[in-house]
Amino acid sequence: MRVVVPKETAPGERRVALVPETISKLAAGGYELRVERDAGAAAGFLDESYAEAGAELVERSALYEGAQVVARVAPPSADEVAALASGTLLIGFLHPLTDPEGIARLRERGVLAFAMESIPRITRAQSMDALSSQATVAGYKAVLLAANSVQKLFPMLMTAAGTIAPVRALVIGAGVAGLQAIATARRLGAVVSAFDVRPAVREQVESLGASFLDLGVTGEETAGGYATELTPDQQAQQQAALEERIPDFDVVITTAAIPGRPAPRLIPVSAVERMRPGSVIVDVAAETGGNCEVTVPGEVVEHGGVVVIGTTNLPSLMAFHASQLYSRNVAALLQHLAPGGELALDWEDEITRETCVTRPEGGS
Amino acid sequence: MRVVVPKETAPGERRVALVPETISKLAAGGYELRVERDAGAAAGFLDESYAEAGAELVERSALYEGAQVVARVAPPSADEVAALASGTLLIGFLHPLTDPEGIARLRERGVLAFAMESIPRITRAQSMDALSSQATVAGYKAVLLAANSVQKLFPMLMTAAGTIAPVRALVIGAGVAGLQAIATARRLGAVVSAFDVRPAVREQVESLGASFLDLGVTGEETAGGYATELTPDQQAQQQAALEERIPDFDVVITTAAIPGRPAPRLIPVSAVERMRPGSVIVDVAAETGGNCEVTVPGEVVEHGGVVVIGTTNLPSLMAFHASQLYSRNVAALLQHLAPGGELALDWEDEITRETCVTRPEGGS
Amino acid sequence: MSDLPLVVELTILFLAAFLGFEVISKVPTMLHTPLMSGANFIHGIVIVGAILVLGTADDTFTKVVGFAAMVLATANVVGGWFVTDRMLGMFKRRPEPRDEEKRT
Amino acid sequence: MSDLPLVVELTILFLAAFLGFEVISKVPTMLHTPLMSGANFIHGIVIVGAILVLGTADDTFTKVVGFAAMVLATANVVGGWFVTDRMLGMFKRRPEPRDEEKRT
Amino acid sequence: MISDPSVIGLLYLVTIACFVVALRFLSSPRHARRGNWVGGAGMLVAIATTLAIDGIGNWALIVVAGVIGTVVGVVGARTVKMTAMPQMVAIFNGVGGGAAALVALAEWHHVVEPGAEETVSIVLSALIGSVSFAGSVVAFSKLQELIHGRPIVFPGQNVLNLLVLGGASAFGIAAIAGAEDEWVLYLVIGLALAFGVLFVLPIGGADMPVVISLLNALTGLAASATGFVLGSTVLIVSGMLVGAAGTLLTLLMAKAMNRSVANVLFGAFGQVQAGAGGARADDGRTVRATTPEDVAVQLAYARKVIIAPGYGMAVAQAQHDVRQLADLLEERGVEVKYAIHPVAGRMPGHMNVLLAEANVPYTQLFEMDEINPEFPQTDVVLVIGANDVTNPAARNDPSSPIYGMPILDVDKAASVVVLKRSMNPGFAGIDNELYLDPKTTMLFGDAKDSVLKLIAAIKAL
Amino acid sequence: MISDPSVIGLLYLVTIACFVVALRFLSSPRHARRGNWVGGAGMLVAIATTLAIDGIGNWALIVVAGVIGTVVGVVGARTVKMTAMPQMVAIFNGVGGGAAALVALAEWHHVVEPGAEETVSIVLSALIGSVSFAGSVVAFSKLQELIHGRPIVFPGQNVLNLLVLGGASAFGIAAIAGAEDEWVLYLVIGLALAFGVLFVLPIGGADMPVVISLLNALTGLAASATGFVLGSTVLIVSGMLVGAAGTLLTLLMAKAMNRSVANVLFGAFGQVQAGAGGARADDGRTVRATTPEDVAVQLAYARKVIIAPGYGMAVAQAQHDVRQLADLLEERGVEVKYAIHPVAGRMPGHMNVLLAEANVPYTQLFEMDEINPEFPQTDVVLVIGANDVTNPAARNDPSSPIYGMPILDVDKAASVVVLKRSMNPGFAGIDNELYLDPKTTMLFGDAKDSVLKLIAAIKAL
Ligand SMILES: NC(=O)c1ccc[n+]([C@@H]2O[C@H](COP(=O)([O-])OP(=O)(O)OC[C@H]3O[C@@H](n4cnc5c(N)ncnc54)[C@H](OP(=O)(O)O)[C@@H]3O)[C@@H](O)[C@H]2O)c1
Ligand SMILES: NC(=O)c1ccc[n+]([C@@H]2O[C@H](COP(=O)([O-])OP(=O)(O)OC[C@H]3O[C@@H](n4cnc5c(N)ncnc54)[C@H](OP(=O)(O)O)[C@@H]3O)[C@@H](O)[C@H]2O)c1
Ligand SMILES: NC(=O)c1ccc[n+]([C@@H]2O[C@H](COP(=O)([O-])OP(=O)(O)OC[C@H]3O[C@@H](n4cnc5c(N)ncnc54)[C@H](O)[C@@H]3O)[C@@H](O)[C@H]2O)c1
Ligand SMILES: NC(=O)c1ccc[n+]([C@@H]2O[C@H](COP(=O)([O-])OP(=O)(O)OC[C@H]3O[C@@H](n4cnc5c(N)ncnc54)[C@H](O)[C@@H]3O)[C@@H](O)[C@H]2O)c1
Repeated sequence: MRVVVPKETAPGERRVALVPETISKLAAGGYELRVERDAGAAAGFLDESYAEAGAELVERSALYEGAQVVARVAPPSADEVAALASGTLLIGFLHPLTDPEGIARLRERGVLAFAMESIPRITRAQSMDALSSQATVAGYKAVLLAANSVQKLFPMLMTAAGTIAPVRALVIGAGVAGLQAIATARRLGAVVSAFDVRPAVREQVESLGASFLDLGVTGEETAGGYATELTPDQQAQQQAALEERIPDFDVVITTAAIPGRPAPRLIPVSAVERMRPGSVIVDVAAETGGNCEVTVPGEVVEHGGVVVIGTTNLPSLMAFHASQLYSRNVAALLQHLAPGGELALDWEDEITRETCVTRPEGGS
Repeated sequence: MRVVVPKETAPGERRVALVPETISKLAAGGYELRVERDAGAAAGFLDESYAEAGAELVERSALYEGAQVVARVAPPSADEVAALASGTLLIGFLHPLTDPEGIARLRERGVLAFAMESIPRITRAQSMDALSSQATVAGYKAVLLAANSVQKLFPMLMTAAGTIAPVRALVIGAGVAGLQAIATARRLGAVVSAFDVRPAVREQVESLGASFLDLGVTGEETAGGYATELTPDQQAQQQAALEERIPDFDVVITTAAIPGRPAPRLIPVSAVERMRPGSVIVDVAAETGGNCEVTVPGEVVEHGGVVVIGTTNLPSLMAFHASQLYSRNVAALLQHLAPGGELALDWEDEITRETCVTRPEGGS
Repeated sequence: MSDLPLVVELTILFLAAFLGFEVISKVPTMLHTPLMSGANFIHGIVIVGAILVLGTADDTFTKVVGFAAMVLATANVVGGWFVTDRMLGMFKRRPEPRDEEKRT
Repeated sequence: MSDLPLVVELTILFLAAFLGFEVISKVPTMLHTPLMSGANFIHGIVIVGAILVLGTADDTFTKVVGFAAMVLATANVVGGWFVTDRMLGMFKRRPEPRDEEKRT
Repeated sequence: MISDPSVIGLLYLVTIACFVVALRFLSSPRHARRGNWVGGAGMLVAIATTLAIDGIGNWALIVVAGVIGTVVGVVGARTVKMTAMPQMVAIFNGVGGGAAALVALAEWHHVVEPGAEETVSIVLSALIGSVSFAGSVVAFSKLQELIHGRPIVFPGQNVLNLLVLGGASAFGIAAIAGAEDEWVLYLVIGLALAFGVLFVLPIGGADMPVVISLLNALTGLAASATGFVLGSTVLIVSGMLVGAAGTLLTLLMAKAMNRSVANVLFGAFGQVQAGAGGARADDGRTVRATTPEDVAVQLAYARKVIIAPGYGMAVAQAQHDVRQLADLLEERGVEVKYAIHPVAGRMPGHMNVLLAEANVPYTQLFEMDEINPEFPQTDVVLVIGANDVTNPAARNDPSSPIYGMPILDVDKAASVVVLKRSMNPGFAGIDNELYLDPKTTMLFGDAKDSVLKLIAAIKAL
Repeated sequence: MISDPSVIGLLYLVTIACFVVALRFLSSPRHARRGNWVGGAGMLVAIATTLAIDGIGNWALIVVAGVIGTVVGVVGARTVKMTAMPQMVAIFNGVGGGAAALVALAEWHHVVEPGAEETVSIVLSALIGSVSFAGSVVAFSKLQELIHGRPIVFPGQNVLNLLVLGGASAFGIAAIAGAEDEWVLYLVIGLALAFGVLFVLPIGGADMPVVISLLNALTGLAASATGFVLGSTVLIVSGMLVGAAGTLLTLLMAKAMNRSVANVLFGAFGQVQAGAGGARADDGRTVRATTPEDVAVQLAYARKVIIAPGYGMAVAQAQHDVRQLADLLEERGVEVKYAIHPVAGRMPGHMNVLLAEANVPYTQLFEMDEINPEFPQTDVVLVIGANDVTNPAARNDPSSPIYGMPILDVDKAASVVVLKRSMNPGFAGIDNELYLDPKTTMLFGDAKDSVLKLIAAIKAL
């Protein structure tokens, strides 16, 4: 079974779908691997390492020849889709809920496409859960961005020139990324509070040594562990409570998200304006519109002395480790769908069924 | 006694010499304070806060009128010097060892100038020791820059998508900045080694939970606690040993310095080339030429996939806390030189004597 | 048969009682059962009484009763000791880990 | 004068010795001196001997010796007790901290 | 033949010394075994001395009785399974009580004109010895499942027991008061036997150890009383040592079960309650709760311990204490490793964050795949607030929602100790059959508390 | 008037029980005081009983002697300063030994034909009592500075002591063997007195407590021997209790000083060595070393404790253990704060980094300026590896290189305990006069070890 790994073409995307370490495991397990030249360069993986691991390095032009599986990070461009043979197995982030066009294109082409974001959050699928692995990186990176932008030191220091007070950080949305952000901010010495609408989160926040900020809003938790959207009333209440509390904080990191929906608006402009100049907001949800009204996705803006970081695709900024994690997720899914290099799709299986976004009409 | 605080004019300088908190203490202690408008804005201190603290806010044009004391961060420009009356007391970083021209200018003008970098490192002067306070900030910031540039996560994480190995960091030169860098990198979860030529440092490194990397070179320690320059032989030996060990590390932070001398060259180009792509060197000594041959002061360069950060004036990037600490140092010196607002110079006193770089010919 | 003043016997009794308390006051839970078993063995000392009775018995009744007492007391002593010993088998000191092992 | 078999006295002696060891085996260092002083008081029990000697003395020599013994023994008892008591004065239990105090 | 009472007394003093030392040693894990040997030596001295006393005869009877007793003792003690040890203690205790009662009976018959001291002692010895004998036999039968292990209760039990005991005491007092007819003592013995049976019947199998310990103390007292009858210091002292030690031990055992002695003895009156052993699975396997002291001994004498932390450690914020426990064990020469399951906790790397905070060196942390082959060579696994990640259902039970998840193979270790607060499930909401494994014991309580208790208990060893 | 020996015996048994309980209580900080009262009650029972025995006469003499003894005892015990307590213990111990010797002497004179048991007992009582008496008087004189506190040594001391003791023993054996002349016992007593003096003379003042404890045990033995002479169980038991407890206590005290008893007793022979109390300043003030157990009691019974960490805590990497100690104290209701000096350690914020790593909440950390006013209300300051930042020379001594540096005012607290490894100076290279302050005690050793020991000791309380 020939698996190909293209170099990512999306702007700013430094990750690569499979890293040499995974390649060598797959190569030993019945797969034939072709990697586009320079595919891992931006993440710090050299072509030599790929060759050593057992991949064949090819030019773009020859890449898709005889490809049975394509492993990617971002969705393929229209051109790329056109280059795929019908029935090709495609694995990657495909934005099934937010990019209907792209999906339609794949369907037309007869691609057998599996979206990494659709991996069900069940125990058995944890090793394929790319949303979690990339959110881990994003949560960590968000804190670094904040620490680098804020004019203050995170930890408390008592020195001969007086005492530096610790930074007070607030993490809103304590899912995977939020929890990692809490942990990282605490590591750096900040005093961390966190908030989430799911009631189970309080204990998790405290299990990291942070304190839970009660904004008086509690939402529902779906079977998959996700939050549901708040009612407009609740949303207003949350905004008001936040506006009240937000001036206490030097750093705010927001990660609130509802799958398939635009990010909830949590921080109104008025709240930003109440913050001290020099404070920082990192909006990890920028990609889906942002949790803060001031956020401009992909940009860093200043509003009344407050820096609002809307940088998207944070995992790509830590491409080495992000790729490493993603690569293991992809390999786990591949081995599930085609163990030992033989396609064996079981549509009864929850993972296969839920992750598949398009399949050839008369396909397996 | 009228003390004035100008807005810093040096490029990239965000700090301010006195912050509102210190201003209010001085104002209560017999000083009259004048602060240039917007002087603290870049560091996050608003004009209103200054006004509240008891300072008079003035335009640049009126600033030096009747000024008896000028408190600055960076050395004054030639224009500014010209605006000072003879006998004015000037406090700031004045680069006495490396900027003979600037000092000459002050001497000609008859300024009574005290250089913050010349504060003797004696116990009693610790509260004035701005080199230490700013080095603390620089050491912390250096780690953040490194963490932000490296493609890896600092801490070890064991996740469903495999284990992320911790970053291995090396700190060369474990003075004030170096120790802070060690502490910060350890906080973030890196495995830290450190090296210094002064023998007393090993215990200090270990007291932070890091390990000492023995490069087989030991230098002398002066009475002031500083290192002396190595012999050319020793230097070569150190370079060779480093070249051997450096490929083990993902992050290297160098802070080695000899007062009044260009920074020792520790990392030759050949060593940089042996590092893995994606690794990062932060050269805190860039200002005095850098510890790494690849360093370009003030710039971030890439050499064979290795990022070498030569950003100068790191404390200015954390202007809020850096200013706060510096401000207390300045105030402590001011109160030493002119307690209660009355100039009382005691040339027998070690601090006064050693810190003064120029004084009016026939002066006090 | 007693030839000591009662009060001396009481003194001895009191000292023994206090000593019995003190001597085991720091026993870890793990040893509760073995200690109970060991104490059980020790009260087998009643065998001394059985020997005295049986050894000096002259009528049949006393012989029969003494014989029974002797059997029971011996079973207490012997069984009690072996049960305790088996229980304590698991407290054999484990060998000191060798240095190489510790390092790997 | 002794009217007990020596071996009984030895048994008692042995039990007392063992008990003496066991009973103080967990004393914290802080109490070493007070405990020493308390034990010092207890051996003042030799006063019983002094009373017996003096109370039954009939010749002058015994009276003199007994008198001296009585004086010394009484001093041991009385002085020993008061010294111990003063030393232990510092172990008065401190009052429980009040809740408000703890919180501030 | 010894006839000098001083020599006899001195030899008996050796016995007493041996017994005191034996008890002392038996209460320390390091010397326990030696303690039993010292006690044995003391016993041999006592027996040899007694046999050598001038005037002892009936040698044939003595030898035959001794041989029978020895055979019974050796065979009983040797052939029984380790798990049946408690009932062996019970029965050997019972025969001791019986022997004391019989000696008293013989003396009653024998002594021509007993003084008050003798009569009191004889009555006490007969009474206590009989209660101990009958009670022990019932305890034995229950544990050996000759009769049902569950508490046997019936209305009026209380009153009946009191009546029987009262009767025994009344006749005893009559005997002391001068009723010299033999049957008075028979009545005392008969009623005491009945009381022994009645007294133990209502007590459940799980509480038996406490009861056996109490009966053991009673036998000691009976032996001591026999000593008064015979004027034998060695009996007085040895019996009393056991009486006192046994009483304290009874209190300690009840305390270790978090019960009072009264609750153990009389708990069943009025109301049948669940065994203290804890929850019971449908198939009869039970969850076994343990105490910090027991776990401490297990850990301290282990060669290799693996710590498997989970979300519960995070909730309890026990990481610093866990590290301290590990350090303590390492100091004692135990090899300690941490097994980190990839999804332990509630976020990727949750355990890493916490253990790094507690300064656990990275080199002690092992990923699941690395550590799983090591469990079979591990003496004790300490599961600290982990649940799902140790659930064998993930391997065995295709219908389980976690089927297919790789888990830490803690069940392959020699023994497993689980620290959690209750039998509640973890994230996945499913039961964990690991807890029913006979190798597993549960240390219930907040993980931080439990770990602190473990540290204290190990230090006290 | 009592004549029934059983009643007397029972009353004495009460005394014995009281003494046992007294010793037990005296070894627990919580009950110590009650222990002394129980002991006192027992003593009263014994005295009253003895006075009531049939045949006791010479009332006038008894009363006069009793009054004299009481006055001496009360006045001595009441008027002496707290710091002079040890010498009071010594002298009251000595008189007890003297009493025992005198009783023996009286019996020697009195008993017409003493048996072997009596003679042995009399000789032992006289010998031991005399040694104890003379030794105690010397110990008292040394401590009271009636004679010089330093070890008094001279060549041949060893040989002389052996000769004297040998002589005393030889005459004792002679007495036992049948030399019934009175002077034999006088010789024994005389030589024993001489030995007592010689034995204590070479021992330095700092070691005196161990010696006094040994003499105390000896007096117990003398009393016990007197018991054999008089056939008095209460004397035998009480004396032996003290003999055994005193012996163990002597061992424990020596151990607490990190010395062996032999080293204490014979250390001075051959070589004059420095007092064990530690370094001695020129002006006679000494550094006092302490033990973890003592500090534990101080801490556990304190109301407010401030921890002042320094570079030594960092070097020892003791931060986790320090936090644990603080937690432990807080659990016991002690208020604990950390005093962070701005330049403690070797880099700005050094203590913050470490304490944050150990998860000490920021709210427990106090800057120097905040905490300095709190020291006067603080019971104990625990200085953990800090030196320069606590050096009062910075305030008092203009010639000191650190003069003018603001310091933590730990010397204003009620007591200060310093944890460091030696008397070595810190960064500034200067001596710290805090260590000579009478309020200060030093707990020498690696900070981590010491803190761990403190934790264990507090838990054991
Ligand atoms: N790591 C991740 O990224 C991630 C993310 C989401 C979900 N998950 C899921 O989370 C689970 C993790 O497994 P796990 O074994 O770590 O945790 P778990 O299965 O959730 O079990 C935790 C156990 O800890 C006990 N506990 C809670 N608080 C405690 C306390 N204070 N003291 C002592 N025990 C306490 C609880 O029992 P008691 O209540 O009886 O004390 C509970 O059974 C897996 O099912 C995994 O799929 C993981
Ligand atoms: N904070 C800063 O920025 C900075 C920078 C440079 C210099 N300094 C200077 O450093 C000093 C700091 O004062 P400090 O009180 O923290 O430290 P210090 O005065 O240097 O004293 C530290 C003490 O800790 C003891 N110690 C070392 N290792 C130990 C161990 N393992 N266990 C127990 N004790 C140990 C040492 O005594 P033993 O050897 O007897 O154990 C030493 O006396 C000041 O003089 C300050 O001026 C500070
Ligand atoms: N079973 C598994 O294997 C598994 C694996 C990974 C994650 N999960 C669960 O899934 C959960 C969600 O993970 P995620 O990080 O991908 O979620 P997400 O990215 O969809 O959302 C991030 C967080 O935002 C919160 N949020 C939504 N609306 C909010 C609002 N208005 N205000 C504040 N917070 C709001 C959500 O509750 C969530 O915690 C996790 O917490 C975890 O428990 C389970
Ligand atoms: N007494 C006080 O109050 C006080 C206050 C602050 C600092 N100090 C002392 O001064 C020392 C120096 O402080 P600093 O940070 O300002 O020093 P610095 O900035 O001059 O130098 C930084 C470090 O580089 C090291 N270095 C020099 N050449 C090197 C080489 N070839 N290789 C490796 N390392 C080399 C030096 O040893 C020093 O540790 C501190 O360590 C501290 O002990 C004392």
